[in-house]
Amino acid sequence: MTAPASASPASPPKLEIRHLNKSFGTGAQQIEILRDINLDLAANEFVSVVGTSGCGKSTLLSIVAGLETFDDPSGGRDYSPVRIDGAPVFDAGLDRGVVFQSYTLLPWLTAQQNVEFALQAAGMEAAERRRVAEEHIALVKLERFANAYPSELSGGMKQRVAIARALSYRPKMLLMDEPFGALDALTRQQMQELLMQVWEQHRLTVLFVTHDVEEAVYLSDRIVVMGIGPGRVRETFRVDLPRPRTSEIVETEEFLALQHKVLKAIREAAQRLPG
Amino acid sequence: MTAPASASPASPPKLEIRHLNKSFGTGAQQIEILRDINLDLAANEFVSVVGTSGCGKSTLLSIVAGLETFDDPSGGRDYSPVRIDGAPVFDAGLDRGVVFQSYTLLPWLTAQQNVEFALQAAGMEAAERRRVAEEHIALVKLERFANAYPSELSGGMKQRVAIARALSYRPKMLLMDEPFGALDALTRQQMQELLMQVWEQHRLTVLFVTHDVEEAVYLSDRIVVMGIGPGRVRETFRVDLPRPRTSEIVETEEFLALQHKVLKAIREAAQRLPG
Amino acid sequence: MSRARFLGIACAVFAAIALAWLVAAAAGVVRPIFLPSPASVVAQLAKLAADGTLWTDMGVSVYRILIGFLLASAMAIPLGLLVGSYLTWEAAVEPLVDFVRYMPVVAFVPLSILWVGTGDAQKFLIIWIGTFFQQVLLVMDVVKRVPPDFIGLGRTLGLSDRKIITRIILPSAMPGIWDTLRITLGWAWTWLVVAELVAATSGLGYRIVVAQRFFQTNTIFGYILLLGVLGLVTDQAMKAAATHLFRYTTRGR
Amino acid sequence: MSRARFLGIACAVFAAIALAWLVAAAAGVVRPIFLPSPASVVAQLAKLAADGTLWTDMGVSVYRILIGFLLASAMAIPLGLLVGSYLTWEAAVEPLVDFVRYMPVVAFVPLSILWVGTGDAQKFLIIWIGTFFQQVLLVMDVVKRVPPDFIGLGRTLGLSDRKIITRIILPSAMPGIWDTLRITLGWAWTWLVVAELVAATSGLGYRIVVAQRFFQTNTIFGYILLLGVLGLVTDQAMKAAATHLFRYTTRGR
Amino acid sequence: AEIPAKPEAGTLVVGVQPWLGYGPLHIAAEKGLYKKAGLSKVKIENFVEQKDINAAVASGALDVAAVPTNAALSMKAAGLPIKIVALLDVSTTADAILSGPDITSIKDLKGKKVAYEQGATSDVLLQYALLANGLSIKDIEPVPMPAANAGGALIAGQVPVAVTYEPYLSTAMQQDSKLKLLYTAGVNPGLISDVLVVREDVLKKRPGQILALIKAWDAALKDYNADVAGGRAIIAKAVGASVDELKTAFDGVVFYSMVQNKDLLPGSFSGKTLGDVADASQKAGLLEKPVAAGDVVVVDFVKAVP
Ligand SMILES: Nc1ncnc2c1ncn2[C@@H]1O[C@H](COP(=O)(O)OP(=O)(O)OP(=O)(O)O)[C@@H](O)[C@H]1O
Ligand SMILES: Nc1ncnc2c1ncn2[C@@H]1O[C@H](COP(=O)(O)OP(=O)(O)OP(=O)(O)O)[C@@H](O)[C@H]1O
Ligand SMILES: [Mg+2]
Ligand SMILES: [Mg+2]
Repeated sequence: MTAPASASPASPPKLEIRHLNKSFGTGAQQIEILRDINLDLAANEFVSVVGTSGCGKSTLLSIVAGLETFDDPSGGRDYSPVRIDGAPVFDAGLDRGVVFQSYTLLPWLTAQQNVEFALQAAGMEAAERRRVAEEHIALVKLERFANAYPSELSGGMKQRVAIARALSYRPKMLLMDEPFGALDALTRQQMQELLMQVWEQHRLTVLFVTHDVEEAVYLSDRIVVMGIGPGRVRETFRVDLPRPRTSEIVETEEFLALQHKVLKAIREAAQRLPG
Repeated sequence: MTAPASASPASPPKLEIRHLNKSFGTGAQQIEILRDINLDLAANEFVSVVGTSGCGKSTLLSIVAGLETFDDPSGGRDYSPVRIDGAPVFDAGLDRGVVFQSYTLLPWLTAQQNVEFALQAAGMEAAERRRVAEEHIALVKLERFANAYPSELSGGMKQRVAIARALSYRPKMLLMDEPFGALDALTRQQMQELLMQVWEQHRLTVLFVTHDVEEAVYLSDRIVVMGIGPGRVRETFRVDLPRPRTSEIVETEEFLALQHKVLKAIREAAQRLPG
Repeated sequence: MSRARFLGIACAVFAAIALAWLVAAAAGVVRPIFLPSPASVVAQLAKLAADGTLWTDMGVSVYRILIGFLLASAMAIPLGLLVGSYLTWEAAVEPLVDFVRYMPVVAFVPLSILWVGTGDAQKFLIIWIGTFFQQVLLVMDVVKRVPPDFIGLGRTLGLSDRKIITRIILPSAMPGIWDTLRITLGWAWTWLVVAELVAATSGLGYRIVVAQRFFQTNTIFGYILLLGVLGLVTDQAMKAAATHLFRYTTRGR
Repeated sequence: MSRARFLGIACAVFAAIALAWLVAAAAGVVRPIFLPSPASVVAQLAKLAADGTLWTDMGVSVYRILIGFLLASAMAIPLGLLVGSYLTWEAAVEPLVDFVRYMPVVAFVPLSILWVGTGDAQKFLIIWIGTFFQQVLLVMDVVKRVPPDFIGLGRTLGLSDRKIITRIILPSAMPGIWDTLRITLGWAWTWLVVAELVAATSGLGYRIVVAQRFFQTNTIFGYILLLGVLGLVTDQAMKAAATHLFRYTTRGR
Repeated sequence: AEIPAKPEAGTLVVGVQPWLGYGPLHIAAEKGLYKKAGLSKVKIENFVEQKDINAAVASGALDVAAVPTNAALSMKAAGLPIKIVALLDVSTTADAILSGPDITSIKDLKGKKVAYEQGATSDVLLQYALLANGLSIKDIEPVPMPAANAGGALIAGQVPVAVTYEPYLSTAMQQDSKLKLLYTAGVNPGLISDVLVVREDVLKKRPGQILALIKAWDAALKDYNADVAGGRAIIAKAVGASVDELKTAFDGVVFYSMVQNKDLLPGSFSGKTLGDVADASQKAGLLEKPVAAGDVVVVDFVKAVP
């Protein structure tokens, strides 16, 4: 019933995850969080990860981002279970844009400056930086709040600034952890469209964590269902809906069928006994 | 096209909000956030507030919770635009349980202890406390993590602990700010059912902020749509779907029609010119 | 609470203490040599101000504090940043700093003379010894409180370690570092007095020591109060500066 | 970085300094009266340890520090909590504390004799003056950093102000308060030496001062190093205790 | 060696404590007598504690220092390369044991708390007084503290006896008329005395400056004797007090001229006083081994003064 997790696409994979394990703590207190995760993303592929709360989605994303360590039983110094364009990943870098589950804005910078900060890191010149930042602040509909500090923004607004920032410097790969979690339906739809647009135009590769199955089906080329205890890839669904997708697609027979299948898979994965 | 915001129910209102205004900052920097909010909740009523990101939902909830100040043009010392059971509200209290948008768990207490903390505040005895806390931790499916510290929990797990805490001491009124925002579909549904159950059994009054219109329709007796610039009540919808509601109801004609109406109202409220 | 009410309470407390002093001195419960009357203290300060002693003393002391303190801060902040950011630096520096900071400053006075003579340099050195090591530790503690998420953000933006320190850790730690400076500035004044025990001919600390010798309690009290006022003013100024500089923190809910 | 590596680096640094000392003393670049040889320092310490002086001095000083410091802490923590939590308290206390903390501790020595005599109480008082006021400010700063959300939670649970302070603010501020205690304990040792200038006949500070008068440089060095080691040990012990006590903070990502 | 009559160029740095006995050094500065003696620049550095003077002499920050005789011996014994070149003053009633009315003799000190500064002149005086009366330091309860605080502790009633020196003696007695001088340094003039010590390398390289310095001292002393009131005013200002505060204090100090030095320094000072001081110091534990007068006193300079 399970499609192979690492369904190899035609082109060489952008991202390869091989036999990734992860546990927290040491000794008796050690808890296994991720077990033998295998996953490939082709260039320009959009893959969503879904699964019950606490199954290790955020942890997986952090490891791919290079922000969290992985278990390394081989002990080799230059071994990494994560490879991008064939090169092992040991640290974070500009090639992967990240939107965290808890939107990390620098509190001493305004919304606009937070975006510019990333652009500066990417080596953009001051004038250009300003222009691009303004453009992206406008894309997430925060023109009026460009000069507000994070503490003056609502939850959803902060999240949008984080999205603007991650998109602004055009990393080849985007890692997003429930990026639209705090957004109302309307704004969420606008942001989804924005993401689609940027993804198509700039041929990004996206690894997307969400708890909204409709969103996953709507956006993705492929959906990975993770199970719990410890976190494992349980099932993978290919989404063969035509692109570009419009909001009408959500009500098609095909869409709803897939959505139900995924939901069912999540439910089953969550109910398996741990171990 | 707008039903009166303060549609007076038969019984005397549990919560009354009258001419509530709120702005941040002073002088030239002052920004008006909420203008003339009027809203009544009858006892045991379930009211959802929806609206575009940044329209002031969290601010409204904080004011009702007694955690945020309101503008007071009259200057009277014992005037408050918010009344509960007829008594003006100036401070927070045990009568209103709150689940914040950003789940506030005390980091030095384990999940179980976080729940017990609230029960102790409510004056429950040690043995009883332990039992009730365990019961609620189980209700949110975190038995295995009862002794984990917040820093060891995933985003969704923290949110569930916060929900368990708010339900555990049975406040007469629940104020919830996107409580299910970080939950996957499955867990979310379980939590919704749990909330419904507690609400019905204990005749709670609930003021519920969400960005998920489906959720709002599914749970509420009434839905309040807020508009932006400044935040105002734009429209109110009565949800006349029969109770108890099951997950099948989501696909009924009636349900979908109302969902669309609310979505449209949000969209319209968001697009009105500021001022 | 309004600014006015705050000021009102603070002033009332000071006024109450002044009143208690006035009454105690008038009632003669304590010998004037141990508790001079407010009038005699004010008179003595006025006299010293009139003949210029006060201003010279103040000028000299402020100069010494400023140089000693700025030197210490200019060295402690970068070092504290490094020690707080890299475990290797922490291993190399932190135990050493802990070791040295427990050594009594007073015991360093003869050594300081040996190293740098009896001029102003010696005063700077004593103030430096008294503040630098404590500052390093305090800055380190502040740096360690920088949320790991901020550093993670810097890493995902491919910032070099250096840039992460200057562009993320430093600004994030800045409000805390500012507090550290404010607090250590207070001690610098105490070390000044210790420093001015040696080969000084002016300065607030020097004057207090000389006055102690001759039981000129009104001078002692006057100068001690003056130090208190100077401290209070700098402290409140630094606080005001902080609310201005770190606006973004105060606007939060 | 592993614990072993950390220790290794730290030890290497200390060893390098000891080596530099050994070489400098052997080469005779500095007169032995200012830089005695390690051997003579060790010999002197051994002698003082053998005849019991060292242990008496250490016992007396530790006792004085302990009482003075505990008194100061026991008063500063509650006061700091109040001052950090209530604006009224802040208005009443904070400016006054700012005012007093700039007054040089050294100048209080004669007054302390007048107030409490020449016994151990006077030493406690000097240590208290030197640490209490700084502690109040530091604790206040820590308390002000308690996230407002935590306090909001307490309020929604209908906790009384007192309970909010004891059950939310205190535990939340505890790691910071612990740091404050660790840091101020270092200064207490410096004030000990100042306190033991007066009417002491034993104690580490007393011995250093006497040795300074009598040119016993090896005793001075020995005792200063001893103070450093004592400090280092307490510091590391308090740090280790912190990681144990505040486990929950370190487990975070 | 020949001492040049014309001083060498360069600054001469002199360390002092705020002691009246060094008054002529301040008068010389105020009246320009150093210039007259041919010293282009003399810098007087104030210290509060003897230990700091020691450090400054050793480090070369000071060329010359005015110090108590016992301190000079301690410096020498500790290996500081210094010599005594002149006797500056002797304290008669300016160092004393001070007590309240219920103590009438040194014998009464038995078992009493005594406040005094260890390692300072007070220590020497106390030891000497106890020994002379068949007691030892073990018979009293020492309360060590800086001389500046000792008088205060006595007035405040914290101790019944204090050993200290001027100006603390006068100030204390002004505050409490019941206090009296129980025992003074006058019983053995010279026991508490002050000398001018010079670093050996300075003696070798700049002997002319030292000669000029003691000439200036002599000139200042003449000036003082001609105008005592004016002289005292200068001294009082230099030590940070008013003349009133020091009125009685001046009576307890005797300044020595170079004429007296020619006689005393090679004579009774080297012969007896130094030995007494060394003895008392050694008993007080201030001195580990005796210092021979020949090792520390240099008489050539006072002899060279015309
Ligand atoms: N401390 C503050 N200072 C200034 N403006 C503020 C402050 N806090 C909130 N605001 C503003 O108030 C408005 C409403 O914020 P609020 O958090 O209530 O929105 P919300 O409806 O909850 O949004 P979301 O759905 O994104 O959570 C926003 O425009 C925000 O910029
Ligand atoms: N520092 C830690 N120490 C111990 N356990 C941890 C730590 N961090 C995370 N965990 C555990 O790892 C598991 C996976 O966490 P993660 O945050 O990856 O889940 P998630 O799939 O993102 O969940 P959610 O959908 O709720 O965000 C959880 O069971 C959590 O308890
Ligand atoms: Mg997550
Ligand atoms: Mg909100």
